[in-house]
Amino acid sequence: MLVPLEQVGATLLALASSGELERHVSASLYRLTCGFLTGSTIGVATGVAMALSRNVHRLLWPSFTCVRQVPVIAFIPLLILFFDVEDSFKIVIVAIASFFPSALATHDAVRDIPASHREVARLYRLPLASFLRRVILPATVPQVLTGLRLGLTRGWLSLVAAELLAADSGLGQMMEMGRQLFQIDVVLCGVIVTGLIGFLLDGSVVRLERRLSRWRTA
Amino acid sequence: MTPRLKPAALALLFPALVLGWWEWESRQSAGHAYAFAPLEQIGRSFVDMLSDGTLLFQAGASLQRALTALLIGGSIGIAIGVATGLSRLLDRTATPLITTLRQVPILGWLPLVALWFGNGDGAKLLLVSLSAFYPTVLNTQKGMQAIETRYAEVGRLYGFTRWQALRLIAWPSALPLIFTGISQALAFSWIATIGVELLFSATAGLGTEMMAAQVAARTDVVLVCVACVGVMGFALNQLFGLLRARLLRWQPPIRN
Amino acid sequence: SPSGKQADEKIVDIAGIVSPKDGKNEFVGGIARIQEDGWLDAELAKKGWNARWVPVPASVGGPVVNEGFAARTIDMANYGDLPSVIAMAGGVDLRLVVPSRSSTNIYLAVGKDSTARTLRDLKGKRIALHRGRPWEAGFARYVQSQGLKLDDFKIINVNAVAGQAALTSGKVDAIVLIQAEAYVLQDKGLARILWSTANAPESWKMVAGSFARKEFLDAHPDIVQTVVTAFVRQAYWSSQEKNRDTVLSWGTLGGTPLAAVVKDTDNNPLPWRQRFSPLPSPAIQEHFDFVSDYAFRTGLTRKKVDVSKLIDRRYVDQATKDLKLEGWWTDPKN
Amino acid sequence: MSDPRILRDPALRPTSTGTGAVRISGLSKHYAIGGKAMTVLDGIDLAIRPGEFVSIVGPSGCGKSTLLRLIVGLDTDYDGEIRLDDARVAGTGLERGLVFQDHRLFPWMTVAKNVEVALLNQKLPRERRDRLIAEHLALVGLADFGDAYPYQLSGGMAQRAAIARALVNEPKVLALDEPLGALDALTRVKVQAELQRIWMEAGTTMIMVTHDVDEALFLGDRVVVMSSRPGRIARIVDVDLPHPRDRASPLLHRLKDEILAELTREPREDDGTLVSFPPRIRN
Amino acid sequence: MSDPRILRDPALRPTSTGTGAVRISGLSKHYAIGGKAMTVLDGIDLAIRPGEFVSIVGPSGCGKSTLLRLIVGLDTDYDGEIRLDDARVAGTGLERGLVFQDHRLFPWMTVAKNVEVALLNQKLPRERRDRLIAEHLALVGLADFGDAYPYQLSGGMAQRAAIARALVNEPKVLALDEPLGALDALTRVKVQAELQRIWMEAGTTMIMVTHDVDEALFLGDRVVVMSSRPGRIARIVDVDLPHPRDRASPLLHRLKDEILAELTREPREDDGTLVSFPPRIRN
Ligand SMILES: Nc1ncnc2c1ncn2[C@@H]1O[C@H](COP(=O)(O)OP(=O)(O)OP(=O)(O)O)[C@@H](O)[C@H]1O
Ligand SMILES: Nc1ncnc2c1ncn2[C@@H]1O[C@H](COP(=O)(O)OP(=O)(O)OP(=O)(O)O)[C@@H](O)[C@H]1O
Ligand SMILES: [Mg+2]
Ligand SMILES: [Mg+2]
Repeated sequence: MLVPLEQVGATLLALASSGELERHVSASLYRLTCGFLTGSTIGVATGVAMALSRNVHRLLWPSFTCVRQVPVIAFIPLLILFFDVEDSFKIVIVAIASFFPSALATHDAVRDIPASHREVARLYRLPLASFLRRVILPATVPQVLTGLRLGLTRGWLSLVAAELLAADSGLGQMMEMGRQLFQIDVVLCGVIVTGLIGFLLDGSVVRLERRLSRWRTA
Repeated sequence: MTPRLKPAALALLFPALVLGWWEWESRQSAGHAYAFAPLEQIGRSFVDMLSDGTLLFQAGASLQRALTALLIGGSIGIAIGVATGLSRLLDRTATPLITTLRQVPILGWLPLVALWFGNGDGAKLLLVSLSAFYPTVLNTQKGMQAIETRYAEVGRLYGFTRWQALRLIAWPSALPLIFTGISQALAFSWIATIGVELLFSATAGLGTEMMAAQVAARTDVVLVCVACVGVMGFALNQLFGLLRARLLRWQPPIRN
Repeated sequence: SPSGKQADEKIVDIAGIVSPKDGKNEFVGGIARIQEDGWLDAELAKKGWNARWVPVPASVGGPVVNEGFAARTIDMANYGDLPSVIAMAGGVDLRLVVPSRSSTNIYLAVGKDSTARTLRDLKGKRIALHRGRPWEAGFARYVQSQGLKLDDFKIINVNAVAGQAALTSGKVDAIVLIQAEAYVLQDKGLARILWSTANAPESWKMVAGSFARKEFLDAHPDIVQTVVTAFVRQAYWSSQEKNRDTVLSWGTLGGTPLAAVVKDTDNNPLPWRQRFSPLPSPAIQEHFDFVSDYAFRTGLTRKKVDVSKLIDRRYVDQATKDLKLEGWWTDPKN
Repeated sequence: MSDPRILRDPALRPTSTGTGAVRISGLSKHYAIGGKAMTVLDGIDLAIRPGEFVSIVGPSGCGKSTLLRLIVGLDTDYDGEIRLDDARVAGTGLERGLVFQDHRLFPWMTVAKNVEVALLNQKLPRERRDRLIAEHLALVGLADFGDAYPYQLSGGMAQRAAIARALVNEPKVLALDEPLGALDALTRVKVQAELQRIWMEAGTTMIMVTHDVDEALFLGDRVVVMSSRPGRIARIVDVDLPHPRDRASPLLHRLKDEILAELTREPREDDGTLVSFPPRIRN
Repeated sequence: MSDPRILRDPALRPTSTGTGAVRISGLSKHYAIGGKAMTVLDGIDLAIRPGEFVSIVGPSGCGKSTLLRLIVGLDTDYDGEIRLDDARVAGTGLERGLVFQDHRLFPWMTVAKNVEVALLNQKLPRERRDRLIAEHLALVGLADFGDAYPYQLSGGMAQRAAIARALVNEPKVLALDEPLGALDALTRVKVQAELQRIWMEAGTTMIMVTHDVDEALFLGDRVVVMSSRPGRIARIVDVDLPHPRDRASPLLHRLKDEILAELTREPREDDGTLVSFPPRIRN
């Protein structure tokens, strides 16, 4: 059973012209942007720290590996205690969700930098900032960006899940209400719009990557 | 402190701090106790759930689902990643589609999958596999695209067939990234397992248990489940790390 | 549909809400006893049929059942009122073949430190309410009766779990809940019940019952009849005073304390036996009329669902006759 | 087989029999660095007889490696023509081998597996293949290191492993890009002798880039001297001596002085630095 | 500054002034290959005076690179002791530099940026830094290639860029691992002269591994001859000649013969192959 495409089109048009779509999209994007920026920044920093410092690794790695397996939804009751139900709580959820993939990918990328490159940096005792900017960053660009892309996806997913639990707006809420109200065309509109937004977001990450890895031959 | 003890002590420091904070919070007020179940109560629930078999049963069910899906989604992800990493044509055609679909939350698929495939185990497996698929496909693609020209040239020199180039150059050089992908997928499939258990019709699984406990405001049970999910994920990761070290023994050991 | 059954398969799929217990999911509302009892299986077997029970968690009961109905993977289901109206609005024709008068209470609870005494005191305050769920209609009716509108409050759309957390942490001022949940909160000293449907007209309460897919019903009326008879047998068993404690204990599935269950169950003016009556009361029809109207008015459904033919009592009547239970329940019609 | 010493005397050797003739005519190659086009090779003409040993010497950056890459077909973007036995070179082929300047062992394979790489596309029985690998590892003194990974090798050992890989499948034409650069004097002399032995026995056409003029003269039938800015053939020196040669031969000494003189004719700036060495970038 | 020729006469030079003394005592190093332990360096004792130029020669795989890595502190897992000016070496330090055997330029940086890497840890004004980089690129003949990426360089150019990087921050002790291996004869002579000039002017202690015995003798105050299986110091040859030297000096020729004789004393198998070169793996 499938909803006829023209009905999906009509619904999409109706949602768009009534301004409802815009309301949902902008609410979601706002939460996503804030959450993702926070989560991935902290994630990348943590990933680098765990890969570079043996003590940080010892301190965080076991907890990190445990906690990153746990669905964010499990933290919701805790988060509601500390954050406002409206926006900040969802932003925190997105941040947590995008933190883990970014941190893991960064950690692995930094760890996999060939020993020969690290040795040069050690030899010249590069200050941490230069080391990060001139060695770690370029050597890990593709992998870290892959991690960020996954983080974005997971943040997006969790946002939708959070919006399902608590929201008046947002694409997740729109889709969830579509499901509750058995309006599959609305769900499909959500699928199309989220896919499209994701595609555009992802495309910008890919373009960024191309810019940052010009040195690669072939 | 002996040098041997130090790593273990450091590893435990963080959890210990969290636990301490937890206990303190749980004593703040009844409202806090609602979210921060006292440690002692969590412990008791843990013992109960362990002794009546709940925990093992539910965890087993989830584990089986997650791993099956990891196997399915992961291998398809690697296969497609390899294919798109190697063929520019495939990359141009398939990647945008994958990227677009990747952004649609499971929740979006849920009604459609339910309508098309029903609410059974198959549908659940499909969605979890999908979540394991994305990280592997992405990382594999990246790995395949990062093949160094220097090595590709050696393959050309010795007249490697496409298959040989794939097996002997592209695959091993992409392997570290593929491992990263699988390890991401491991977490994703765990999370998705819990997610679908929660959003689909009920079957055994930690997700179901967790949701039910949440509905019944049994924060202690939720936390036992959370801890169980975390620890199992950790254990899987460790196992996986051993495999990785074995397959990547050509890399010089990392000295910090 | 790929995983739907083959046309020649003689299986009736019946969905029911489940709660976990001892590591397994258990059906609520007596289905577990029907399974245990074995009568239904035996009767179906005589006709060469089988019953397949589809477990559905409470949190997603409505959508999952509706999707199953639409995909023809579910033939009959025990679930709530608003979702069935939504299903019909979506083009799935249903019949309520076993109504139940053991209707569900709706509660409005405020934080323990709240000074609010009446709904008016909450004007402009934040109320946690999961939109699109069955209890929305009942609560809306209450609000309406007080001369207010939902817009007079700041409605925070969260599910019950998140809502309870929000209430205990003071992030919302009040919450709309159903069944024993409100008493659980109140007994823990986290909330105070401000209002409930305890003393409200019967038609305000939530209604659950057994629904059958019209298509299936037309194709296999005899099978539906057998299932209905099993449900009526079950209702008869439950309605006996000697089984009261067992029935109450079903409410504690999923860990709800018995005390809270008892308090919620006591909020019913009907005598114990009548609560299980499968005979449709005018209140039920009135309830569905309101729900259908409310759903359309608030945009939950795109068209107004005609619920005048929803209730089909023929099967229940046949069952009471077959089971020789005429007169056990007073027929509200009379 | 007749006395290789006689066979290898260029004067006595028939030039048209056998295969492995390389004919380069009017070859030019350009690169772009930062948007600026740079001519690396300019009008190279060179005819190499089957089974000949040609040494190439020239200043750093004059295009020697580039020339070898073009000959083996790794790079097909050039002007002019390269022919192998009259067929135009249009890609790599198993009949042409190359020892890279950097060893290019696959880091994920053991040394033995790295050598096996060159044999993968020949249908050989497993035992024969294994024997060939073992023999060639022994030949370069790595018999004990078949199971080591490249990161566990010293620089010279890695280079020797790369030589084993290039020799094991006996190409008709073998290009060697400073193959002995990282070897100590003694090992070098030994590997030179081995190279020469294989060359004489298998009749391989060899083209070797080296910085060691002695080595170029000791091994080469001819020595091609290149100049840079852009890379051109400055001179071709015939070494009319039978193989194996006596390193102390006065002819070799004379030729060495000639070649060094040719190499130092390189224009240079007055400030004493080396700015003039690499080819200049032209806009 | 007084006449460097006199200053550099080892007999005249005061040994205790200045800094950059390296004292190695009882140094041993083990590696594991495939689970088997292998002794790479065994009981190395060597005291290097501040400002001395020590050349190291030895067969491939005897542990020369390993020794340099230990001296600069890249590897701290060894037995015995290494002291720099009486402080125990416990890691890398800017006062010790190294030119790696493989060039190790960062592929994502231009040549100029690669050289800048060595200066990042020093607070220098930007103009001064840029000037230093430009000077050192010119020194090694890469003035025009500051903006090129490593893959755009020839092998010798990459090696020269690595030398520029090692020289630019003027370490007290500079270890060089076959720095001139990929350079043609002429460039080599020029870079040798530059190295010598810098050494004489800056008073750097230099430790250079080379396979060219002539080079070792031309530059070194002393030449350390190593033997393999396991790596040991076979002999230390003093070169009692002031700098810069005359390559044709009879003393150098005599010493060269001595060193070559020492190097060829290496035990060898009878089958003519080189199996005995690398250290044997011991269980
Ligand atoms: N991929 C490339 N892109 C741009 N320029 C290149 C590239 N490869 C080589 N070059 C340039 O081509 C010129 C010749 O390089 P080549 O490697 O052939 O020199 P070479 O004679 O082998 O030198 P060496 O003896 O130092 O190895 C150099 O100036 C180099 O900068
Ligand atoms: N990371 C490592 N793991 C195991 N063995 C190693 C490692 N690095 C070097 N070796 C071994 O140590 C020995 C000495 O290596 P080293 O690189 O010091 O030799 P070398 O004297 O510099 O030789 P060359 O002149 O060929 O560069 C070699 O036998 C090599 O196999
Ligand atoms: Mg070259
Ligand atoms: Mg070395």
